[in-house]
Amino acid sequence: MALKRMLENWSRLRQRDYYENEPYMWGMSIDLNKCIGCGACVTACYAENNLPVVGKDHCSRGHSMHWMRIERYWGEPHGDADIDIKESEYPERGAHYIPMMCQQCNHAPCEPVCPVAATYHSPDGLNTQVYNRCVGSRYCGNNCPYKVRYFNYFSFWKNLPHPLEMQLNPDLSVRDKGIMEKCTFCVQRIRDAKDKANDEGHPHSVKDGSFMTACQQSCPTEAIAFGNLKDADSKVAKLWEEHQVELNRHEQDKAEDIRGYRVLEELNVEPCVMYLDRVRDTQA
Amino acid sequence: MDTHTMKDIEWAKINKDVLNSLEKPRKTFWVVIGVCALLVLCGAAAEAYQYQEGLGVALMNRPHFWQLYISNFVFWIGMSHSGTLLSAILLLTKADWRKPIYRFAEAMTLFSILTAAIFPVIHLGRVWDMYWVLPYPNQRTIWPNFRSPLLWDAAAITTYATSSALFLYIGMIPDLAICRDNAKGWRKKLYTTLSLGWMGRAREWMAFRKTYVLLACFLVPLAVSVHSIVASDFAMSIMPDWHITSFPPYFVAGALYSGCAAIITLFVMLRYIFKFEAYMTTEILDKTAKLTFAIAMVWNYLNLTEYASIWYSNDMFEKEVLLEKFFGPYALVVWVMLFCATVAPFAMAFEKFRHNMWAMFWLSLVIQLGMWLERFQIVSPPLASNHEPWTWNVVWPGAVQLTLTLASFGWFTMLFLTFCKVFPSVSMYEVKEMVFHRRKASSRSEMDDLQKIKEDMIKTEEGLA
Amino acid sequence: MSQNKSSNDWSRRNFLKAMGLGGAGSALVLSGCGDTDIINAVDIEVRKEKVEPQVDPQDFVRPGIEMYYASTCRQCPAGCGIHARIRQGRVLKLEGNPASPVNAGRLCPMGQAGLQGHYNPDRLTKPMLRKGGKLVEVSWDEAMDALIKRMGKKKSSRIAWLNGAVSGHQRALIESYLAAAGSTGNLFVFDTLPPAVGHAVNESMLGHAMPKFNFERARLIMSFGADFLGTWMSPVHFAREYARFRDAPRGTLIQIESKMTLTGANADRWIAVRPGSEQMLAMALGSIIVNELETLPEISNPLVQVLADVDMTEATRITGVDSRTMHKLARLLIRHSPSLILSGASAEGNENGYQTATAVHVLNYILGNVGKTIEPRAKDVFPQLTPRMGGWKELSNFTDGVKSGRFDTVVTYGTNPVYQAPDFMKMDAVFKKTPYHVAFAQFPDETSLMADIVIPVHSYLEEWGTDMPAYAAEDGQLSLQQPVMNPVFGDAGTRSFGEVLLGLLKRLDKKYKRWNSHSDYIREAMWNMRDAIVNAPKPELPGQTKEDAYWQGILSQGLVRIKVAKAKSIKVHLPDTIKSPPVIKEDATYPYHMIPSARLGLWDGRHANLPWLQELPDQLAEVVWDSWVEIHPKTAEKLDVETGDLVKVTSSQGSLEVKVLVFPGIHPEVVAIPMGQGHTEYGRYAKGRGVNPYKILAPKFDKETGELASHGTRVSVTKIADRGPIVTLAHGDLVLESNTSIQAGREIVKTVTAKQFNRTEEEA
Amino acid sequence: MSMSNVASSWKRVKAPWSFKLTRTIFLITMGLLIPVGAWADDVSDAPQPIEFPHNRHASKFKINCMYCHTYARRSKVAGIPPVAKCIGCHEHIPSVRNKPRIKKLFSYWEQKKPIPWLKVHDMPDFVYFTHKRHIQRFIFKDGRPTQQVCGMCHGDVKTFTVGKKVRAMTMGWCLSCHKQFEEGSGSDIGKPAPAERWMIPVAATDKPLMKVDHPQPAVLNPERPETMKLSQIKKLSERLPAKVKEHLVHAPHDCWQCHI
Repeated sequence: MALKRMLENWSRLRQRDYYENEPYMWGMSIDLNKCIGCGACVTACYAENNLPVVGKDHCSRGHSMHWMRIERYWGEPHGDADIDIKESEYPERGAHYIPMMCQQCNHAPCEPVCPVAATYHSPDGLNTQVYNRCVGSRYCGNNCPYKVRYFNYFSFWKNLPHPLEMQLNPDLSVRDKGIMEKCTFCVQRIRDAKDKANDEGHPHSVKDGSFMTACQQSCPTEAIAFGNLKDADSKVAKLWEEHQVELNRHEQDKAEDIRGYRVLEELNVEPCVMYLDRVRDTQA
Repeated sequence: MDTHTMKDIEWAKINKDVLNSLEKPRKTFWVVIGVCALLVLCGAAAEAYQYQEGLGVALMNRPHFWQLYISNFVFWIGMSHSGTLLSAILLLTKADWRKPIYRFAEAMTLFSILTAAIFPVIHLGRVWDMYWVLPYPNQRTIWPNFRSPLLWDAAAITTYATSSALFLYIGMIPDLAICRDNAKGWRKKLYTTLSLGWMGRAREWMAFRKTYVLLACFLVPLAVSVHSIVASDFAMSIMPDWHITSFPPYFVAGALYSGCAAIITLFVMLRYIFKFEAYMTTEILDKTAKLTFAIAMVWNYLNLTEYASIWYSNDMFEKEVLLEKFFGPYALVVWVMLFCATVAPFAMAFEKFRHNMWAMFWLSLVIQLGMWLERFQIVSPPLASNHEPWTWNVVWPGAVQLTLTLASFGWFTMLFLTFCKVFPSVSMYEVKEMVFHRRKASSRSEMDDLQKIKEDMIKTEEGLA
Repeated sequence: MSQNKSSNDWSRRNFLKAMGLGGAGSALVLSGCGDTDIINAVDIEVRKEKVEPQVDPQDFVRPGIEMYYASTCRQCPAGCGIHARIRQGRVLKLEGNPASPVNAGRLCPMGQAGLQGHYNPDRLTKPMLRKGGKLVEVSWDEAMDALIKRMGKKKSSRIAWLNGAVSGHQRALIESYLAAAGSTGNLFVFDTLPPAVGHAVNESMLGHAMPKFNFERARLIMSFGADFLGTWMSPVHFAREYARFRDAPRGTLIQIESKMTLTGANADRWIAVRPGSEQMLAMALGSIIVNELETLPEISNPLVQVLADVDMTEATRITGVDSRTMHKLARLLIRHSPSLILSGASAEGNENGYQTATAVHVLNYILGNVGKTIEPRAKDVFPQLTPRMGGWKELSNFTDGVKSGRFDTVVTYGTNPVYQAPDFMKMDAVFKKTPYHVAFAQFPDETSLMADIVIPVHSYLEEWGTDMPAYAAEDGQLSLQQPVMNPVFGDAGTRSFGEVLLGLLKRLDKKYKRWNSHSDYIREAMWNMRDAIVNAPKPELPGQTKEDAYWQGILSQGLVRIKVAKAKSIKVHLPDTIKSPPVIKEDATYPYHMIPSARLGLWDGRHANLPWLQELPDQLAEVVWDSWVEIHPKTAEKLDVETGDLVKVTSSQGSLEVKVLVFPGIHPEVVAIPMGQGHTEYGRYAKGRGVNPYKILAPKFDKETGELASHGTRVSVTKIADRGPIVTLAHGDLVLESNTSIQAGREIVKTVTAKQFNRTEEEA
Repeated sequence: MSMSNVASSWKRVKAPWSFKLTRTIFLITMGLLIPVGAWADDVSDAPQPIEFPHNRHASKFKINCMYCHTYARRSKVAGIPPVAKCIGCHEHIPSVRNKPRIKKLFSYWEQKKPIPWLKVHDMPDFVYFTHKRHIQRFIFKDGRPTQQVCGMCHGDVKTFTVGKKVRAMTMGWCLSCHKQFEEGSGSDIGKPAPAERWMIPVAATDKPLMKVDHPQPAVLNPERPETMKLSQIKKLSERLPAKVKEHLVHAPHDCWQCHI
């Protein structure tokens, strides 16, 4: 314990936080007790971010472009039967759903490896992808532990028949072949929110809840919370606090039944997305 | 094995043989060239198609963002190390048996780099923006990302290419002079330009020697660093089974290993094509084989170290990949690789085998196959079973990738053979040195023999008396 | 056009309104008329763009600044409120309307994908007439003449109108048309998914087809196949209810069905039961409870007797649920009071569906849930606007009518029986038989393409209207539907259904001449309702008439609440007995039950032409763009098939060839084929893709209501020597089989028990 | 051997190819430095439907840029004025009514057709540029004269007839300005690392594009419809004569536009 602390402090000491004084650090919290895996977020993301529909063949080759996906697992991590239902021939405690999108890591493994710096960390904690700078070396895709980076293997927009292209969102570009892309936390919405804040005369504090990401806005069970982690009274910051997840720790020490956790945290990539454990009633 | 072969070759004969190899190619030569050219054309077509449609036609996907292009890149870079090894390292260690064979080994180095350099380019999603990787002042006022191993690659490859080209060229100057003096027509012009007016005077020789050795000294660490950097493409990532500390030495060893194998292949081929039996003797083959065997052992050791370190580290992700490698869908690749690169080389432990040209020829091919597979199984399986189980899947390279792979072999062979027809593939002046030294050495031993006979005679006479 | 006209004369006030609203920082919500000319030629290829400023824009239209219009989603009968995001005259995104009690600002995948229905490349843009046996595109004038000739004059009950689930003024208009055309009562409503049987039972036992279910109050929900998170009436609303239900103290959800639905996937306990034996299980639970419960509400003896007589061993045999589990469930029900017991598609889709639903409500009654978690409805103030959801019964009535030759003109709108109905109903024959078939259609679907005249109509984003939700979250809610942009294909392309129908009405009944446009009709209708509406908007701006203020106000809300009297408590009419459940006997030729499983996404197949929904993976199988048959591992072993193998699924009515998906969440005696695919028409994205399980359903009907027993079909499964890939977004068979069964040791999804959850939540 | 031989042998040594090579490399590098692409989409010389005389409006009559490009201060785009706006004035100027250009203008108006202008400044899709922020900052916060501020990017428009592209609007050019004006502005760009890590300091501290005076007191408050009080609107609209009221329906709806 003490040793771990020491090592951590040491690593803290060694790395300097460029954005210490930035007003924003966008973060998310997803409650798996609420998430029902309906996929509203997925479709909302398609609609908001000009994601191409690639069709059956491309899906079968693994070229699909959904920035947000819902993973469905059938069992507990460690392979034992789902909580205390033994040797059943059915998944009697239902499925395990988890929405998986870019985790906007603060130690993003994708950033240092990009030869042209097309992906870098923005001052408000976003792991940005500059489409037009990307040359498509795909190193970032390899290095992403969540495999949430999506590469345009073809010019998918070309098979967008009229008038479907009229739906495209003018706030984003339409990506051509050879470019890596991924979830941006709806950066265009963030930008507009900042713009409004600027008009209202408080450029450095976007009010919590003054905007939502597309997935958050569509989620029927309100399982997704999004906001500024640096603003202590934002909903998401409170949730992180309450569930005892600290951003810059790679191993949270807390009681087992505190629900907050981050996927693959042990890789020390410092994701900005916190998940809350799925819950099942074992009495039933 | 006696060291007295090749002692009584006429110097004139050396010139004649070698220069002959530059003249009137045989039919086989044209056939080979033709086939290679065809392959290259196919490759060009495939690349054009991929350029037009997008990388998807290569059937890579998520999570298989990298595949054959990268493993080919590593393979060819590895290939290039042998030349440097033979010429530079053996030069510094004063092993004279390198002399008849180092020239084509160096040529091999150069051309395999040129081949390797193609792959990072065609593997880019937006080839047309390739130059953004280079740090040059531009209107965007931004640099590339110097933290990225890919950038180091770019630097390393260019450096290595230039310096080994230089090394090859400088080493050739005296021979070019010889060619110059015996050539006519366009060859005359070419050799004249290239030989930089070499007169073979003492001052020139002194300068030449200095430069050559200096370059050698520079080249050895460079070669090591280059492949370490290539290794860091993988070692610097966080992918399970890529993120391995022992990768740099492992890659270097692998490089030398496959390189030596390649040398043996070309050794036998040239010997056959150009009738170099007199120079490329079994003795030299034997030495090369021994060297190869030694390196093979080093490589195997590092390979096992890698497995062991993963196993005992007991890291969930890496262990997963390791098991997938041995028992998963890629098992066949891995086991074949292990047979070709680990088991097969033990044949070289037997002298009879080492001395059989054709046996060695085939063995070298087997080893190279093994090392090629090794590169493939470094790149693909970790991607197939990565951190995120949801994305696991197995993808085999598509037609486009395979075509381009074959094309790369065609491209290499084409360049190499052309070189052999334009430049002396055996270093004349160094062979002469060698012959000279050996003659001196052997004549000394003849004296000793006479002494013996004398003593015997005396003994017998005493016996008679 | 009229809409422009109606907007221009109050455009100035719009601008003032815009400013007022903008000041309040709320979304700028206004009528979408007039100002929505498409400005920039949207061309993502050409770099050199033209900029064509509007000639004479509304004052509040500003390039580069978005606006939001409130309207109502018509992707399913749930009727969620939506906000449409408009930029430069194009609708770009649909969001939920926070003011709507149905979805409170949330929207499901189908709602999101409404855009692709609106911008669909396969939309009908030219009216078509059948000439010489085949449909040919004709001019609007020609089409309208033909239509008027056919529908423009009185006919005594010779016109039959087949419609999808319909409500609000659209329903009113249709019915008044039929009345005017002297064919009162000839409106047949056909829709596959609304639970007709359930409605019937609710009607008879609780006095209302759709009482209010209070999830929040329930401590335990036991659902007999009611997929309320997926396809049960109002997905978004119930999902929100579910979310509250799951807050600490966390309610427990038990799902009892033969094929796992989205709801089942989220249940604390999923119990596989043999299809058709749900009634047995319900009654068995009933009998245990009756024995264990101290205080029973008064209940007629025969019913008690029925429950007491249930033979538990028999029950176990039939249902396949062991008695230990049954007792556990019963005890849970008793302990967690108030509970809520629901019945849905898989329970009601059998020959004894009515009885099952009855048994379920009897349980509710015994457990005293009625009045606690099942709440009464207030009386409807405008019965003519309430939603009409039909089912198979009405369809067969319709077909009988056609067969008997009662009708000489048949109108179809918003329904697709030729695709939906099983082969044995011979729908295509029926429609061939109809003397004249008028189809109002947005897409070239199977039914419309059989028509003699096809009238291409606006999408719901171009159309005026009002709408009442299928399941009202609040009594007396009426949502408004308004055009959020000018018609994509212009006035020459599609036309407003309401406009056309009003036109016809004018010829039949002169009192409709008052309205020169459909929007005027709606507007005045709403204006006439003003006194019945809870705090109707009042003028707040200078120079604004009462009427305008009211119209502006309700449009920007997107809905109105109608004043309703307080609901009286529910009076339960218990049946004096329940028919004993049928014995499910083994069938040698057709050993398996087939379930046509609906899913949130393709719904009943009406969304198969929306690419987003085709590419949205099935929530459980994760398959995209395809059909498959789900088979339990044990059964798969028995049949010696694995994922990807092609099998032939044969019923008494025919057979389908479909790929196998080995799937753990299904009863071994059941195979399930998802609905939605297998279109023979319906545009490039749907046509010729997958199979339609409904086609091979056997003619089995619910005894009481005569609804089709969609889950009652028995099939045989035989392997065909062929296989193909099953395409998932996760991609690859690896995912389907090995590494999703467990998470390969990674802690991707962690789980805690409800006890821990409640404790930690209460601490926080 | 003799000197002559040596000399001759050295004479034989000529390597023109090497010089050629160096030259090519040099030229290519130079080529890369010049932002050719930036001018690829230039339509400055392309014929516009109407040859609009900016010089008259902006210079002779001193009409504020934002009178016509009215969205500049509250939207991403500056906005090309709707035909109605041109008419709004021109129907009150009979003197020029018969000039060919005006005729053409009115013909568009009568047949309610939009004027198909060619886009002069067409940023690529991946560029996010908002006029609003720039206008708000420089005109309203720093209180610089409008034409000066617009001129920073669009050149001295009051000397043009139709719009022209006067600057290669390249990234480096944007950055140079952002470095200069960064202090105090809310813009993320030019903030410390990482963006900075890859910037070339030289270019970043390029010499100012224009002289920066100390902020003068703003000419008048930044007025935005969002912040305008309902009561104010009411007063204003009531005070207006009926005729103007009618006219206002189609005319610029911000008082500010006429009271500059």
